[in-house]
Amino acid sequence: MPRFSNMRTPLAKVRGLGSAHEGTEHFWRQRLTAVSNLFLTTFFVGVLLSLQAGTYADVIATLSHPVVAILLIGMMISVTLHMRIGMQVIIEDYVHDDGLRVVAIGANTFFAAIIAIASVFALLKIAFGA
Amino acid sequence: MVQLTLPKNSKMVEGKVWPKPAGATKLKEFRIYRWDPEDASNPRIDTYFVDMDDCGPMVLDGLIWIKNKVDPTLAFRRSCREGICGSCSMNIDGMNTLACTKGMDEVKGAVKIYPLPHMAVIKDLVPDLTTFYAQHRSIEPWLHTSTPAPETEWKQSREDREKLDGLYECILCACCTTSCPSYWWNGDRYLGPATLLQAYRWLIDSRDEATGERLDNLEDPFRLYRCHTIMNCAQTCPKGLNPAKAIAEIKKMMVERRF
Amino acid sequence: MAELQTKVARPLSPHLQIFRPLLTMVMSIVHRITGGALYAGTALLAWYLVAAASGPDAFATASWFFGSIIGQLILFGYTWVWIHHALGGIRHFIWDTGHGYGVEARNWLAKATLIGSVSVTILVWAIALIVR
Amino acid sequence: MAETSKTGTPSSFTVGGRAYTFTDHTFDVVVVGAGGAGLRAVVGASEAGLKTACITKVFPTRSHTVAAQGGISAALGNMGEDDWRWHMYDTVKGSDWLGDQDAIEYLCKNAPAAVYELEHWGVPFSRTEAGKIYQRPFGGMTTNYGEGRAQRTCAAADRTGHAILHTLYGQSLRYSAEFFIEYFAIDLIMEDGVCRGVVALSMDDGTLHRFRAHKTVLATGGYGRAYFSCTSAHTCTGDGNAMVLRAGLPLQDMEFVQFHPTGIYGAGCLITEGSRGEGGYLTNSEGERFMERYAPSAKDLASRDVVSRAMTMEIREGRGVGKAKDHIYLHLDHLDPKILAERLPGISESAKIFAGVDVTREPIPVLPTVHYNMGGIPTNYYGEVLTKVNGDPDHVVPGLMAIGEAACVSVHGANRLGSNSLIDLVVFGRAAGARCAETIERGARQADLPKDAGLSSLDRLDRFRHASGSTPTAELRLDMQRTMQNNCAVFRTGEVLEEGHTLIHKVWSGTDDIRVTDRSLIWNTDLVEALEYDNLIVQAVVTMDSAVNRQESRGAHAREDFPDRDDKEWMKHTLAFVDTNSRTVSIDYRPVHTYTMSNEIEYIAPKARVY
Repeated sequence: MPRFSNMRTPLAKVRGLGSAHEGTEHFWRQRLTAVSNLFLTTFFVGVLLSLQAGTYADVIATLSHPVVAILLIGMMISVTLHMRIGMQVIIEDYVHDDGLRVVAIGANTFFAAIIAIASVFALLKIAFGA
Repeated sequence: MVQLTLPKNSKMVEGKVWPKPAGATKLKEFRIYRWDPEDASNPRIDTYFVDMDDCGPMVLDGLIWIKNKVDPTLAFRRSCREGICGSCSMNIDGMNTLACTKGMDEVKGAVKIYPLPHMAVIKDLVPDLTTFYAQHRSIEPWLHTSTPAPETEWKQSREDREKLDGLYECILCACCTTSCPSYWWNGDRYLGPATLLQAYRWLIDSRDEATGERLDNLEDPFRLYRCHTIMNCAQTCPKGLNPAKAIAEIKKMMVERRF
Repeated sequence: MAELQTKVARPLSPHLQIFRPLLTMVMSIVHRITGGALYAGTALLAWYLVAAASGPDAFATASWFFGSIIGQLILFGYTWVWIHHALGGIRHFIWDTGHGYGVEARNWLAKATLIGSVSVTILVWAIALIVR
Repeated sequence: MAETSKTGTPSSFTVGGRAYTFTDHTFDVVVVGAGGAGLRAVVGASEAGLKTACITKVFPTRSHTVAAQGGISAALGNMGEDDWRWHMYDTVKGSDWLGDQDAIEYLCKNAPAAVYELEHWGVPFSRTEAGKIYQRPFGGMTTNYGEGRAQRTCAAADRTGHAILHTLYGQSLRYSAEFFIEYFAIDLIMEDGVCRGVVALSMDDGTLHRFRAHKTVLATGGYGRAYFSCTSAHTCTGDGNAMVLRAGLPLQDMEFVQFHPTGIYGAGCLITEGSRGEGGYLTNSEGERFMERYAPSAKDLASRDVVSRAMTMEIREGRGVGKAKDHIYLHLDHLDPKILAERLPGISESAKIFAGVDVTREPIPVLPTVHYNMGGIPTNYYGEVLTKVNGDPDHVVPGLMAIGEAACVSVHGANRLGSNSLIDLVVFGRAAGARCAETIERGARQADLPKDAGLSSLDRLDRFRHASGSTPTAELRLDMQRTMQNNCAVFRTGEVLEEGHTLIHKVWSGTDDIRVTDRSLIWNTDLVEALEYDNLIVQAVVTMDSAVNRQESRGAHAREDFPDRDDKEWMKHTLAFVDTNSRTVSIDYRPVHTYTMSNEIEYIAPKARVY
């Protein structure tokens, strides 16, 4: 959907609202979280593999171990940050209606936040042994 | 939302099958996108048969043969016929390329020809490139200097000059830009591979004194960061250039200047 | 250039319909789709953690689901999705450094990602079965 | 004719029962053509604050300047001692003394500044170790008035034209010049011998436009496509030359058509002279480096007319290569592949694509191919168009200028030296811009256009648009091209030319039977090709008739029946006028300027031309 009416000159359309002077922060954070995801999710899969035959008590015991808890909390923060940026890029690519795009990007943030808060809370609760 | 299918007025229908040339033994079938602006109907695919014994070896030769001998109304751009002017860019056999350097024998079966993808069509194989040119213009494609110019040339080392190789050869044919899905969906805001390659050509010219301002103007989620390294640009460039790599270098410069 | 004077709206030239599906383009689409799947899948991950935090009953329900055939299939698929996206990420790292852009390099990387993701997935599940 | 436009002239006309409406524009300067010369003039005029328009039938970077390969000459002295006077001597000798020496002095003296300017705008020239512009040897370029071999041709690998054109286009975007892209110029608007502007068709939407201007600058290039085999682009149809002829003005020295020695056999694509500058050489079927016989000192780097004639001679004497023994080999296979990759990457690619040859292993099959038109619109060195009125051979046509290959300044005379065309473009493009800045009062009011301004253009357009004869444009064009190729090529005799004269006039009268199939106006390339053919055929005719007329051999015009240069009789420019109604050509002459521009160099007197 063209952002500007057809009566504008081509250059006016292309210049648009100018440069946002941002995007590198996003790009860089995406890469940083990708690196941490790579290590942390691998660790998490290892944990899952070790726990697949375990009882509830085994699971709680493992997850409440400080090293495991810290790494998994880190993973959840890193993963949700990464996926929020990733989904925002997808929304920017495909949702062209200005209003709808703002709403979708907002919803994306909420979803990532809910996942992050729920998981981190659960991990803390297990770790502190409620 | 993004529209992955063609709008109603753009859907293609089967067109005319033109008669085979009399007495020809070696025929090549051409299936060509046609659209007449003075007619309200949808685009159609016309079928032609080219006499290979009476025609040069390139796809452009085939098109000219058709225009001269069969159907003079067929419209396409062409000029230098040696791959340097960038006029005859079109989609041939599924890839964007120059008709003048694409051999007919490189195409198996019928030669299918469409205008450059996801562009407004003016007529037949002629797309509207106005936005593309405006985008190129928007990066200010000239040398920016503030230091008073020397009486002779600006000095440039051979190493610095070598950095322009693989960039300055761009012929603005728009093959890469119109092969990029990211440009298809966001061509009004994303500058596209050709323009970004040109931007990088000026960014790394050792004589240019506006690198910072140039980077500032590119740092934008849409202008630059719509590039998702899909690589169609590099695959399709008829001059063998690599816009994807140039864009990666720009992103690197963006990150490097923060540290 | 003058603004459009024609009465008839110009058609849009065909794009996805006619462009040759190149390996690198397909891999880019797959990277995006796997990312989307991982995105949705984090809800399952959060459910698993919250269930564990909620107590044995909730955890038992979750464990039952993941142990079921459907659950196992989802986990298997998710493993591939995760590995594929991770390897795709590594491919992007290589590109971010300005390497791997040549014709051979980029096609090799695409194939390596695909072959790698399938074999690592099988490897992970083999380990899982052995450990179990 | 109810509507009256802002130019005070009716803007709607009915022609052939069909209504046409003009959109009117008023500019200080209108440049027609966006190649090297046109863009340089656009930059100059717009930089000076003049309201400038550029009308071009192709997007600027598609103009044929883009295909220039080897380089641009200027006595910078980056690769050894050099002097603009030596450059001038070479150019005069190259021109076979037909060039106007005041203009040649202007060209050579201003060349270094023009090249530095290009460099300052960003042209990616190849470099020396010291970081200066790299210069290579080229045909006919010597030091110390013919003694040594000069390295004078500034190069950006073998894509110099491309590098320059793209840079000029970028530069032209800096100022507020307005581009009218894919506008096909139809005819000049003339009023009492004054040029008032130009009429053009917008291909994009089929609208018609009248451009009114203080100065109309024609930078429309050459007409290589009048020939069957040429290095020129399909768009090189000399539209400006034809507009000038139709305006009753003359073209000068049209018999001088340069054949480039090394067009790829078959395809006609150019292989730069720079390839010989870098050490390439020609061989015949006996493997002999035959140029040593024809030009003992310059050898393969003799001037183009000499090399082309030598090659043709070898082929005629049965020493051509290939199945039909009809071409020659160009060897680069002895050169270091690294040098080839660095300095000649473009032609390596072209040879691969168009001849299937790997230049590091095999020779390239080549043939002399039509390349450049020394002739064109007569101008002075300011770029102002001249005609002969009441015996005054230097009468300036007010409001009209011409530059580049379209113009005949004349700095190339009877034969142009390689790399002198790019410098011609920028030096005289610059001169034209400066002349506009000097002579035009910014935004000064322009008189109303004549009441019927553009009507004749509409007539012509409508006639072709609805032409319903029985010969398609392509057929007429082919007849013309074959005739020119067969009867007006490297070797010319009175007999062949007379036959050509009859044949080409026959093709010309055949134009009445032309058939155009597409009746639309939007991007109607059938119509545009017909208009281009109509432009080409008048130029072909004056080329042939001027060639018949000139009974001597000079530069590119070599006649077997008059093998020698005849300075007594023929040291003069040919002027050819055309009456398009009666389809007749009349010939007149202008004296060659046998004086220089300043006291810095004396007139270089004619002598035998040996390389």
